[in-house]
Amino acid sequence: MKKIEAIIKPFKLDDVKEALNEIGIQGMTITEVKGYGRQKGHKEIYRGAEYVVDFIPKLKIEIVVEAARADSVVDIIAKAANTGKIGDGKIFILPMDSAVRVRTGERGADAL
Amino acid sequence: MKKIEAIIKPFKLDDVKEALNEIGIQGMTITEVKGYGRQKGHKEIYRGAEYVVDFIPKLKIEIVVEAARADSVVDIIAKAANTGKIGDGKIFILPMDSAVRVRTGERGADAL
Amino acid sequence: MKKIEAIIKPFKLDDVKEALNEIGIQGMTITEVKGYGRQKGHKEIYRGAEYVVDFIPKLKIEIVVEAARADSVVDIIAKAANTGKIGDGKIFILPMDSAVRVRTGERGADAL
Amino acid sequence: MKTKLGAFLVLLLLPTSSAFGADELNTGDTAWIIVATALVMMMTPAGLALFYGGMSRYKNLLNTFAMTVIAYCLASVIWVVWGYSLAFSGEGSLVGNLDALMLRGIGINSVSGTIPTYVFVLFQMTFACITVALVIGSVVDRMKFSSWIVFTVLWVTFIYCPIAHWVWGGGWMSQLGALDFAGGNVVHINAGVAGLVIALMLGKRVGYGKEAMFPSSVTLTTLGAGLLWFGWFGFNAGSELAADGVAASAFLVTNTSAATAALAWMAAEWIGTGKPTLLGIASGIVAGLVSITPAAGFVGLSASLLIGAVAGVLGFFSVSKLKLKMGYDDSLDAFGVHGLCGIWGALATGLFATPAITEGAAGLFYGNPKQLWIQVISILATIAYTAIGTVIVVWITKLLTGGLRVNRDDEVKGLDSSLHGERGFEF
Amino acid sequence: MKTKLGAFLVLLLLPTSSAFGADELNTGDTAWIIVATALVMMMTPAGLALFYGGMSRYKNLLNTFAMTVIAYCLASVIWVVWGYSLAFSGEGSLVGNLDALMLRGIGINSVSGTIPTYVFVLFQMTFACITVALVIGSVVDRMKFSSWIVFTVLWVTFIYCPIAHWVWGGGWMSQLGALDFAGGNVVHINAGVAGLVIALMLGKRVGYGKEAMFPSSVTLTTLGAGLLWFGWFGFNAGSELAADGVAASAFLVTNTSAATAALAWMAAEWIGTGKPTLLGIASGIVAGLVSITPAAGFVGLSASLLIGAVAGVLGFFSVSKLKLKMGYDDSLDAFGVHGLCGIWGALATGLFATPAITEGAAGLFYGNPKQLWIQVISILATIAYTAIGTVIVVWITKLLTGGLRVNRDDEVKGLDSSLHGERGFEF
Amino acid sequence: MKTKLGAFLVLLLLPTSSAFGADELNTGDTAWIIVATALVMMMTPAGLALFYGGMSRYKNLLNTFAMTVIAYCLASVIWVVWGYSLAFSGEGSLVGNLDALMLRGIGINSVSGTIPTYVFVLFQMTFACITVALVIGSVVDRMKFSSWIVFTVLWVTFIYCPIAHWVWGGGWMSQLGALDFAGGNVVHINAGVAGLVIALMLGKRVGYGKEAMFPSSVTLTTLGAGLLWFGWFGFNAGSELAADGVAASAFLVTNTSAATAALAWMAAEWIGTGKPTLLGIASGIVAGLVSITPAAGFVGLSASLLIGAVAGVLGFFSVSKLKLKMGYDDSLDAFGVHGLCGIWGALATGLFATPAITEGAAGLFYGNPKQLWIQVISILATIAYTAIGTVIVVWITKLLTGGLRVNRDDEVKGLDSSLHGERGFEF
Ligand SMILES: Nc1ncnc2c1ncn2[C@@H]1O[C@H](COP(=O)(O)OP(=O)(O)O)[C@@H](O)[C@H]1O
Ligand SMILES: Nc1ncnc2c1ncn2[C@@H]1O[C@H](COP(=O)(O)OP(=O)(O)O)[C@@H](O)[C@H]1O
Ligand SMILES: Nc1ncnc2c1ncn2[C@@H]1O[C@H](COP(=O)(O)OP(=O)(O)O)[C@@H](O)[C@H]1O
Repeated sequence: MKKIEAIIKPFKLDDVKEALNEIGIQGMTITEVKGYGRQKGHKEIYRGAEYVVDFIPKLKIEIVVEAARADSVVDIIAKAANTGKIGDGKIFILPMDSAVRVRTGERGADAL
Repeated sequence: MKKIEAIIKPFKLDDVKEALNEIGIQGMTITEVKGYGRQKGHKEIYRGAEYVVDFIPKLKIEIVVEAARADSVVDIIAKAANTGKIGDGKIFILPMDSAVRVRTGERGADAL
Repeated sequence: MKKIEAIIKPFKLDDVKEALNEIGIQGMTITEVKGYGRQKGHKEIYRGAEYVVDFIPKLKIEIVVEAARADSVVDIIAKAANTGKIGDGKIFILPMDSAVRVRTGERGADAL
Repeated sequence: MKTKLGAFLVLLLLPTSSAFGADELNTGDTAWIIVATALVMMMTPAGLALFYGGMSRYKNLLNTFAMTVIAYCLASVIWVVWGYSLAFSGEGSLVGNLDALMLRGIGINSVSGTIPTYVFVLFQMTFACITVALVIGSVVDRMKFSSWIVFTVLWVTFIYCPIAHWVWGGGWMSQLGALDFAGGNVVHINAGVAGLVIALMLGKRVGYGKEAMFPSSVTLTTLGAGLLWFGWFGFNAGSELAADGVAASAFLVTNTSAATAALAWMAAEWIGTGKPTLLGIASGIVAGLVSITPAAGFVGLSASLLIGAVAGVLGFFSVSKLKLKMGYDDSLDAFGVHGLCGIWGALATGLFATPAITEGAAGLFYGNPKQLWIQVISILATIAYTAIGTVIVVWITKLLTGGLRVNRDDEVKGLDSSLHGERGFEF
Repeated sequence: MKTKLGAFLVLLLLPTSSAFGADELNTGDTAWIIVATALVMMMTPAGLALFYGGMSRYKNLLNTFAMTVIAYCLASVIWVVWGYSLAFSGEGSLVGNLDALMLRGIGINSVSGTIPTYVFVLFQMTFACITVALVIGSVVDRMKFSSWIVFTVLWVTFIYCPIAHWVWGGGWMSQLGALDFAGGNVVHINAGVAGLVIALMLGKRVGYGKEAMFPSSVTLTTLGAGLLWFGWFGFNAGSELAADGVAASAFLVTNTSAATAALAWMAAEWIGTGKPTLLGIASGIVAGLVSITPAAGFVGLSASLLIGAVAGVLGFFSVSKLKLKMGYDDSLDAFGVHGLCGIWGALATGLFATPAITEGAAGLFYGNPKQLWIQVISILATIAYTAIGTVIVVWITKLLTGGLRVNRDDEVKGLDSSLHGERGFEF
Repeated sequence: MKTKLGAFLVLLLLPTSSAFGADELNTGDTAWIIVATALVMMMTPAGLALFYGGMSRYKNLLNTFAMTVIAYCLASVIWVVWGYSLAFSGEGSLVGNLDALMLRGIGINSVSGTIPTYVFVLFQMTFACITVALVIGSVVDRMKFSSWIVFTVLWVTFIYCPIAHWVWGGGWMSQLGALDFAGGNVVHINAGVAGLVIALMLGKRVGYGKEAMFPSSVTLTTLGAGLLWFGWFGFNAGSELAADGVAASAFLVTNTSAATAALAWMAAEWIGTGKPTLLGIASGIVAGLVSITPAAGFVGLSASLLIGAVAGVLGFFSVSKLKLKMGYDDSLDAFGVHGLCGIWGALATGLFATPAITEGAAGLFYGNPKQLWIQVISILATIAYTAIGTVIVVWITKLLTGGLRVNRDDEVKGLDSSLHGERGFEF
């Protein structure tokens, strides 16, 4: 079982969601995050002075999948979230011990 | 050491917190997230048209515990967060290398 | 490759960011979270009654680095985020399988 | 506000107006009352909607706005169709008749006192609207929108109109000589008691007592209090129905009572809890405005300082101590602030009314103990009628709408989403 | 509002005013119209900014505010420098002249009817300001700020001023006898049609039709509707230019139509979608206010109930069905609410105008079918002129500012950030 | 506003009013000034609270509201108890006496000019309230609430009342012939300079200069500016104390100056930074309103265009360049906008005052260079008195409340939480 965390540009969410649905991924968890990296932030103006806001709004998508599917999921996300511009984001793959579905108590793959 | 991530229904937070306190869990970190899964989202109406908002507000609880306690903590959460209805959420268990308490620099179990 | 998650006091963000920049860390992801732990929350007053809000605003910083740099990064954060007061937060180190840069498809260390 | 009778009386006393003679239109008085009407109108869909909406929990913010706005819409239509007639036509001592249905018999040249009758009708309309809207403060977070609509129609018709007739339409209270310049009985005691009754019949909100139910926005509530204060000058000084010295005096005591009550509430809370909340200051403003309402055209500056000071402490005590002790769930304290401070104001009128401001209106401290008893009778009568009447009205509403209350899940999810399919802010 | 001619007429009819005789200042009338002017002024930078800002998406909230406020600033300067002159000086039937440039010839002692001429100029100014600001409702979320500025200057000068002259400046429509008490043609049809034209020329917003474009804050929108309603009393009752029974009647029908329309829209939506939204209720208020505007000084209570009821249903239908069917992107429904309900109001005036309220103003149901035709002609003429004129104005604007529309990235990122470098709330 | 003397003068000049003769109540004038008083009242707890609250950082939003509302409450009570007496009773040239303590000697039949004396008292009260509240703009984010309360009491009594007496109470400045129609010296220079003094004594906010201190909500600030603009018509046109042509002229120049200044500030910022912020537009509105205040009843249209244009550029320059250069932390720019633009307005009055508007009031460009010197003297005297007086008042406040400033932790955490135990929005 793997946990995939993808940091993407907010307006790409729908594309990613649809792409994942197509390969049968039904579940994911989204978090609003702020990203810091190569991409320059936008400028805000206050009392005639400019301030660069270098934390940029991003979305973090967390998806837990069986190990076997991890690579394909990663590829799908990478394709769907890509604009070719700096700031497209990252995908992280983490190991997992197990998962539980609260409603049923099912464990492992059945919990997803 | 394990990291437990539980995605639960927001209004279940207090129950879970209390249940964890009872077994002496004093620390956790909560994040507001949006969940996508089997549970259908609510409908929003705008200019006479209905839109299904399929991202549902959830809370993510992160708890780091010694490996030995992981299972009991998972069970407690699963019990406390359960309503039996679709959308109750998931609990993920992840491996961890170590932890540090910023204030003291303590490492490992002492840091929790 | 390691994933470092640091829970810190919000007003410490700039110090941590600068400290990390100095050692060449260019990328991180920040999430607003609520922390529960030893630190007592502030009191809110409503209609003459006091309520303790025991979830305290914190920031979670996520940084993925090559395994070799993990310790130095952790130390830097621990130093920069420290105030010596309860509630300074924690730093968690998690194992990682790999990372992908969405824009280029680069994998592993190159993706960071 | 003055009964027509009263209005004539005034005319005879006022140099300017009398210069025109009774029932001849005076453009200055008309200008003032047209504006006063607009000010009181604004109090409901803007002032009260913000004041209550900001106090309700975020998940119910829009529902509170919707109840308030719709209450205004329904009451204003009812008023011009049959409400005004029930309250102001005929000689009955208990209720008016239907002669003025659809304002029959009133035209652009009809004049009451020194203003067009239409202006008098409209000014009165805004009072009916805000009175029923005030009741919302006791019921938010749990009442069905459909039930609220039915309740509004019935309550305005069967509770508000008769009481308005008693006091301002020439009914028994005005014959008795009860003093209620701008609506202590008709508006505040009436709404506050009705609120308490319906809150008891609805039952407590899910989680009440267990969890803190923080206001969605003290910012919006305070803005609402500021707009209510602004509109209240139309409410109280407008009730003189003329642009004269009495109107000015009503303006003076209204502002002074509001300011004093805000300071008193702040002080009481600061001492009581160690911190002065802005919610307390905003509530104090309203408590002071409520208390001075029945007295506005009858009492002087020093009385207004006292009325306000007591109102602030009384309000704080009632919402932070009494309510908890009694255990009823008066969500936004319509009873605590409007009911109790309204009663205090009506009594204070019986104590401090001075002939120096309105000829013939004297209270206990100006040699007329009888007035205090008259005030007590009028208060008790209002409480009794509105309490019993509201029980019946709510009971009928319950029948017609199949229960007053939303189901538990909808209440937990929040009424904005479950009843209106919307959210207050989409950031 | 009345043409000066009209204003004189009134004077002869009104006991009070006539007591002073024509062209002598009456302080009561002056007091009312000064206040009415302030009320209408408030409608744009406060009422409309909130109403539109709350409806626009969060990323464009401040830009919508900025367009509205700047529209007011530009139009009010234009008006006192050359706009008033173009609309109200000279005898031309198509447009005024430049005699009153910079208000030349008007002083503190100049009186029009019973009020200082300056007050008349200012009252009229607020109408010019809000009319152009209403257009914003069709173009938010995608128009360049610089283009909006240029458009405002040209449109007020070449579209608004002439039409105002036709109807209120003694031009051909007033000679023809068209009835437009407070601006059905001049304000609402004019702005609504202009909005539709420019919306079509701008094209749809990125993602329009695919994604739901939820309002940033129904809370702010509803507050805006409440303040618009408050200000509208100055707009409609103020258009009588006197504090008299006709003003009171205009106030009455304005309030009734707004309330009825809100209830009607709510009912239509409740039936249509199963849920009554607060956005619908707020939009219904405005629909009712728009529809009664041309009729305010001419129709009675029962007509106002009907006018409002139809307006509510028509508004709901046009924004939720017609717009989707036709496929234009009228962002905040300036055309749907102002254009269509304005047309309905102008027609309704031709149907329900009764001499009982303004001597000599009778509609079809009061034995004067001719009036209905006059209304139809005035509506068609307004539509034709504003449609063609706006196309030209927009086309010139496009040339002068190198395109009307922000680039795609800025539109996606949001105009607050890309054009103003700010955010609506910094929590 | 006029000294009583002035008011009489006007009476003799105005046809209508004179029809009634001096000191006889005119209902039209009374209606207007009652409403004007309500408008100015609204400026503080609604307009200014939003304008300042929206500009303060989110963690201090409610505290800013609380300071503003409480300033209004305290000042209005002080005014009716002893403030009015200090400012307007007796013949002293430096300060009034205590004859009118608790408004002794004033009754419902007392008339000043053509309005009830109570109305004059109340109108003046609203000026005292907003003046002290304006000072808040320099001190938010760091001052103890208790210190603010003590400061308000002392400052209104010892700084505001004497200066009001000098200019409007028959004191030396009015004898000297200084022109200050609605409060350039008394209100804006006074508040702006006091703000600067206390800002310097308080010291800079933690992190000032290092971090950007973004406004919590430009949306609320802009709404506040809109409401301030609306209220300002009462402020400036109301200062005529009558519903006449001069009031209308004051309304005209007030609106024109505000609009021009907003456009000028926008242009200056657009050129200076590449982007026009809404915060800049909102600030420009206020800068224009401040600058025209002393001149409102004395200058004509063309002067108002110039006064506004200069105000907008001056305001932008002072908050974005001067402040940084000088290094003081004038949190919300009370000095930059009110102080400096107030000085410009007072000078402009000495330049552009024309007898065509108020008989006998002529500036440099109308052949009366002496007036400019009188203005300079009055400005310098105001600055000197308020600067020195405020230092003393702040110093006493510091003693009485054990320091002016919250501790560092509370400041970092935010005053809403640390002083009031609340949050602005609970989403
Ligand atoms: N080392 C890292 N650890 C965690 N998150 C990172 C890291 N580097 C970048 N990110 C996240 O990825 C986002 C995009 O990275 P950035 O360097 O801006 O562009 P790119 O993805 O094209 O390399 C950042 O905004 C941040 O949220
Ligand atoms: N594969 C997944 N990876 C990450 N989060 C998931 C996954 N599947 C579900 N979730 C989270 O769990 C929540 C509940 O899942 P859902 O399928 O709706 O109901 P249930 O928990 O009863 O299976 C979702 O809203 C989402 O936040
Ligand atoms: N076991 C835990 N798992 C996850 N997060 C924790 C845990 N314990 C503490 N935290 C986080 O660390 C923050 C600080 O911890 P706390 O006990 O308050 O003080 P300290 O860091 O000084 O020990 C908490 O607010 C919470 O967000």
